[in-house]
Amino acid sequence: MTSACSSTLDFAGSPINQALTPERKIELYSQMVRIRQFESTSLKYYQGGKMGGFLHLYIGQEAVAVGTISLGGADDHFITAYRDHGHALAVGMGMNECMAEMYGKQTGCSKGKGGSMHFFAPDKNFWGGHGIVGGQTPLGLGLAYGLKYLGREGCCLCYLGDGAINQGAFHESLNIASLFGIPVVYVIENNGYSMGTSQERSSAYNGCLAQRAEAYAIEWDVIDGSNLYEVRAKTHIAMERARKEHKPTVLEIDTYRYYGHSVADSKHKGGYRTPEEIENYKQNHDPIAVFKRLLMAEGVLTDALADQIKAAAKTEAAAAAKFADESPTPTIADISTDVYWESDHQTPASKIGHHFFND
Amino acid sequence: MTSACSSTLDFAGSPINQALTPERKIELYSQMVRIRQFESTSLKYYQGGKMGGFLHLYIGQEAVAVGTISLGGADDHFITAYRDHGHALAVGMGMNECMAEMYGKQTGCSKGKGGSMHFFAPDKNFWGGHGIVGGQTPLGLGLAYGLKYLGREGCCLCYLGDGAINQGAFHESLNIASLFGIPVVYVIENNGYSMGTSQERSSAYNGCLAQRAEAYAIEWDVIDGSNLYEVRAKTHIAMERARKEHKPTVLEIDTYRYYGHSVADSKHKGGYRTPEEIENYKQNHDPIAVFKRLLMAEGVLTDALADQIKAAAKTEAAAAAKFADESPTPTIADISTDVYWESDHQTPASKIGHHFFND
Amino acid sequence: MSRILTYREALREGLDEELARDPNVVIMGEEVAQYNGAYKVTEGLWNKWGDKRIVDTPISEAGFIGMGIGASMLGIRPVMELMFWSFHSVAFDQLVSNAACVRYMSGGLCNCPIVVRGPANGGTGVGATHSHIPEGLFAAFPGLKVCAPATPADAKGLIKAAIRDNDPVYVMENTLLYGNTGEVPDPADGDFVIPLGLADLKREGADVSLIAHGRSVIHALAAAETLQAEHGINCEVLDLRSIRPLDVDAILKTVKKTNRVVLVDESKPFGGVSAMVAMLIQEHAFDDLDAPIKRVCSIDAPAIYSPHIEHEQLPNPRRIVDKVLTFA
Amino acid sequence: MSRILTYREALREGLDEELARDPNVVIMGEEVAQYNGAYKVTEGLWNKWGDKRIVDTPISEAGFIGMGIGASMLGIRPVMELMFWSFHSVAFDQLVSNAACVRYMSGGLCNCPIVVRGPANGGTGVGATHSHIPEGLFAAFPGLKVCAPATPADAKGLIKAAIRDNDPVYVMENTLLYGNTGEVPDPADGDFVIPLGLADLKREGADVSLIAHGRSVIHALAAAETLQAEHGINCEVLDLRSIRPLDVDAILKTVKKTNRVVLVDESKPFGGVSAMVAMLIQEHAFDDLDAPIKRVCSIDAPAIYSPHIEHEQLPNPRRIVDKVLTFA
Ligand SMILES: Cc1ncc(C[n+]2csc(CCOP(=O)(O)OP(=O)(O)O)c2C)c(N)n1
Ligand SMILES: Cc1ncc(C[n+]2csc(CCOP(=O)(O)OP(=O)(O)O)c2C)c(N)n1
Ligand SMILES: [Mg+2]
Ligand SMILES: [Mg+2]
Repeated sequence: MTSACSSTLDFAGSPINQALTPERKIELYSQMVRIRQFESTSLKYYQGGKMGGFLHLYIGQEAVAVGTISLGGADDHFITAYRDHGHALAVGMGMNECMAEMYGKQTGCSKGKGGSMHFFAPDKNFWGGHGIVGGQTPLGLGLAYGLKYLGREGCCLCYLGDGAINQGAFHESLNIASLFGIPVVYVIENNGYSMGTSQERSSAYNGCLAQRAEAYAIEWDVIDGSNLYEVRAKTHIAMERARKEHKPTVLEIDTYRYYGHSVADSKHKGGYRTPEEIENYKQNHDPIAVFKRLLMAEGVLTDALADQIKAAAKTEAAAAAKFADESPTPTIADISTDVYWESDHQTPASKIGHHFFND
Repeated sequence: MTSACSSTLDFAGSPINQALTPERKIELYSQMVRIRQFESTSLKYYQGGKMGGFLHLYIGQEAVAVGTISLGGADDHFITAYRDHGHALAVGMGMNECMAEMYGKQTGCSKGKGGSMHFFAPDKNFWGGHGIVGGQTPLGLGLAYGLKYLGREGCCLCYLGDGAINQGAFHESLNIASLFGIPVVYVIENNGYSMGTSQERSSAYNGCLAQRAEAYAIEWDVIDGSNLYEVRAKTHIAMERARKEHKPTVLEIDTYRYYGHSVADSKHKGGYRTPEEIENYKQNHDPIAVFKRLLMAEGVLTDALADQIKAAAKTEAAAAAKFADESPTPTIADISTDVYWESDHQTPASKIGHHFFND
Repeated sequence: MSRILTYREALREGLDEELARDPNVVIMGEEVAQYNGAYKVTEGLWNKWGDKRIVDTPISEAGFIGMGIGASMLGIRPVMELMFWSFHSVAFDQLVSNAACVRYMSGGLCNCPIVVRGPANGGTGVGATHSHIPEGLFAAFPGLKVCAPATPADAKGLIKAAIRDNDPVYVMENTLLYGNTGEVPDPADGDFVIPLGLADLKREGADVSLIAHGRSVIHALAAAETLQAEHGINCEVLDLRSIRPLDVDAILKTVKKTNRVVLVDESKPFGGVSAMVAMLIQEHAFDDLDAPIKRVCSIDAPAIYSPHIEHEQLPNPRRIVDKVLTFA
Repeated sequence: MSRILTYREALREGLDEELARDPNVVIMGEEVAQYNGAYKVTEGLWNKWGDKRIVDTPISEAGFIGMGIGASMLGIRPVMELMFWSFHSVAFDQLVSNAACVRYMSGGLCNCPIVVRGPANGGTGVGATHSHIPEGLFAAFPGLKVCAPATPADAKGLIKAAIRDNDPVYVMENTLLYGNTGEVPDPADGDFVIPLGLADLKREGADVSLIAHGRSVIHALAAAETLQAEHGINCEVLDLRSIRPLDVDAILKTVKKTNRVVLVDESKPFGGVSAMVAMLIQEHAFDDLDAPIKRVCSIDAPAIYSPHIEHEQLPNPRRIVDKVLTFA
């Protein structure tokens, strides 16, 4: 969905995009393709009974994670909700540990303890993967607070859905972010729906969702999420505002999910969304197709290379599924680790008193 | 404090004030005086050790409760925070049951179970008295929802402080109020401080606090709380919008408290507020003095009558203190009533299984 | 005459009957109306009852549960769905400060006839934050009532009792039971309500008492069969059904009969419902116990995701059998 | 050498020492800086340490506690004041889903070295919503640690241990103890830290064990004196100090010595810390008990306001004496 607020400037020409080498552009394109292939493969094996719980696919939204995260430097951090596979791969997590996590294996990024909604890679500045709607928004504030406290010139990108904006904790976070001058950028990934509820049925607002930021004297912008260049150009401004001026921003990135809320959502096609609406997005706003057209026009990408990238991603995802399948499952003993740092590290503190109460 | 947003129209001439008879004007004046005398008396006996817990005085803010509540009809309801004595008297509660409540006596409005922060009179459409900051805001939404559900043409006035606007539950309530078309009027009693924190140190905002309503496409207004006519004129518009159109409003009423946050607050004078600031308000914005001047100019009130009203209020408050003092204290058995409706009414349901677990 | 219904259908039938009975009953929650409910408990109700009675809310649990509580003070009887009971964490103030205390703080002037319902269990591969087990947590607050049905009939009977009750009642359902089937009396045979506070002896036995609630009852029954068949141990299974009010008499009765107790409770072992039941038994039936009361709870860690292992963290028939055998 | 300090001063000294020791320790909360704290625990710290280390927050508990948790993952060590622990209700998700679960759900990749502290008690005439007693509630969540000091020395030693601990620690103080005085070791004599998980035998005795924590310890000690003087009953008083980790060995040791137990616990009786302690005792010291474990808890209702009666709802020396005498 493109928003009325969003314009059609030449984002490819903005300095931050001009600075991209052809190699880097291909890399960004590849990342989007890898996310999509990873997820298609996940879907296949989810349906094959290899995973538990929910599977929230990111397909259709790839330019948001890839575009925004591509702007991250050493001191920029990321945190998101449960629809986290795209962000995880975009920060550089491997398909193996991600797939293995969904398979609930010891080799998973969270040792099979978190599952699809809870991917983490602090070494890559990625702090999850959070299942409680809106719950990540004060945490993202805290990461950004920490950066400022430590005197690092960085920011935190904190993602949330269009439905999540109605959680109180988000508003508390916005007030504090503005009041304290916290370098956090809230990215509303507006895919138009929270489960089966359209944006109109869940939120009251003026103009657009991001405009709620005005209530807290916070800058905001709306972005067409099908265009990776636009995502980068506008997000860069917000990130610089955070890093240099310690000022927060709320960005609303209009996007779309092709699949249901989770795989269990059978009503997403023909129920609360028309097949035409879905088809229109796929045909006219698909972020991978849009970027492909741009890169082909630039002479950076060819059909052959695109096919090769896709095939490689598919192979990589299949290999990840194999890796996950062959990995060992957690043991009963594993249930009891990672509860307390002190216990895991067998510190003196961990040896005083009972920490666990199993009969 | 008068806000920049607030203008100086002739509110006395607005129809809702024109409709006031001289008797009714005297009654409103008397109500403000009664609140102030009630509270002065409370302070005296609080300091005399007659009460427990906190005492949050309303003195300085009287025109807010009296002005807004004077507009209430049979189907209009009220709910507020812990600074609730003014609202309680304004809805028509007696000084006796209010004073006795603070004394922790059986004859208190809440049988001595709630205390100063928890006055209730559902028979007068007054639903408390709530101690958790912001906690009353979804409840007020619910009262208004209930009115609409039951098909009654009424609204709920829900009061909160300038510090309370930063509780998430309030924002959730605003979104729902706008989305569902709920006849609730949120009244921010902006006395400039939340405990020792000034408005500027607790809230980020554009223009004024009430303007946060725009984020939810809700109407808002700012009111000079020292002028009872203005309070009535502007609140009436909001209440009519709620009753007739089922639309919420956020009102910010600028006001001031003469005393500390609670009686325990020793820093309110010379700490976080200058003595000059306090003195200025008392001299130039005291709601009782302002209304007195207006009524004297109108020829409705004389100095003699004003003195008489004050003396009567003082006597009434002293009698209430005597009543409270002489009332019986709750017994140990009283601790265990009013927990469950079913138990209090000895229904069949209350006799099945253990409801209480005292050893 | 009774019919075979799923637990989900039984709940729905209970809701539907109460919607018909009392025009002030209103169902609200995320996706309960147009989407038919995340777990389809409310399927068809919006079609039948329309926008006024079946209300979709934004993802604002504090907001809409607080709204329901406020409305209940005026006489509305909201039945609010938490998509997962785990989301209690974002509406905790409403659940324990407003609902539990408003009657008391007003000296009995305010009533709060609400129901909050939804699934409250682990075992569905959704990780720690979605798998809290809050029966014991809420039962600890005087002013609240809590029940946890294990069968379709109990689900229907208890949801109806909850809706009619004039106090706040929190109904803890279980996603893993929604599809289970069982006999439910025919509405034609009369109004079917199971009072809160009444335990149900789901299996008679002489040797050991298994006391459980919710899905643990099903596990206890399975374990009892194994113990009978393979070890000749005859277990009695008491289903608490209601946690508060609690049928202390039924608990003491089975203890006096068997003199040996295993409590089965999906809660984490620090506290939970079972620590309280143990406290009551040792206090009131001290001399009837031949051995310490034992428990099968969840293994003491946040809920693990891995579908390969999560059922080992929870009580299950094998763990119950093993625990009973330690009496030998 | 030790000095006489108030409980409040002891806490403040502990905070001050840790602020000096580790530049990543930051104190935040409502009114903690410029106002010197609602209960003056942080008095003078803002003057000394300034805006960066002592941070006033808006009345947004979910927001600022979540912020502290996020910052802690990056290595900051926030010590967050809840003006009342009762306000946990508006930050419950942060307290039990983020802090308790983030380490687990990340397979050990995230650490959460936070402290949340503040008064957690009834008895101050502020009514039900401000008088929740949440020790047992939070101890029930694996991943969390909870302590409740009863004396100035314990307050200092435990707050310092809490700040150095790499896991989330919730320190439950008590407004009615802030002014109490007691000996606290001199900093010149070395770093004074009391490890979490270590109970303290506050009084030796032979006849009955009184097991308590927080202010109930003070009541237990007073009751013990009366019982000795007036009834010749010699009570042992064990102060748990830390609820999780819990010193189960010390509990069992005193039970084995006296064979009679009264648990004193300000919690409401359904659950609480004491139901868990009773469960552990009957499980691990079944044969050492000469009588059922008894409890003195708060009377089972929301907290009453009336200053004339509220101390009757709470454990107090008289109620403890009466309970001990029922053993006769
Ligand atoms: C507090 C809370 N309430 C409800 C849910 C259940 N839930 C999970 S995702 C979701 C919809 C969120 O929609 P949105 O924020 O738009 O994100 P999207 O799924 O579109 O990415 C809901 C209701 C939850 N996880 N947490
Ligand atoms: C959730 C919560 N946090 C903190 C408090 C403590 N507290 C009580 S009143 C108050 C200040 C509120 O200020 P404001 O909303 O401006 O109202 P005012 O006192 O000025 O009427 C605070 C921090 C509380 N009662 N509840
Ligand atoms: Mg969405
Ligand atoms: Mg204020």
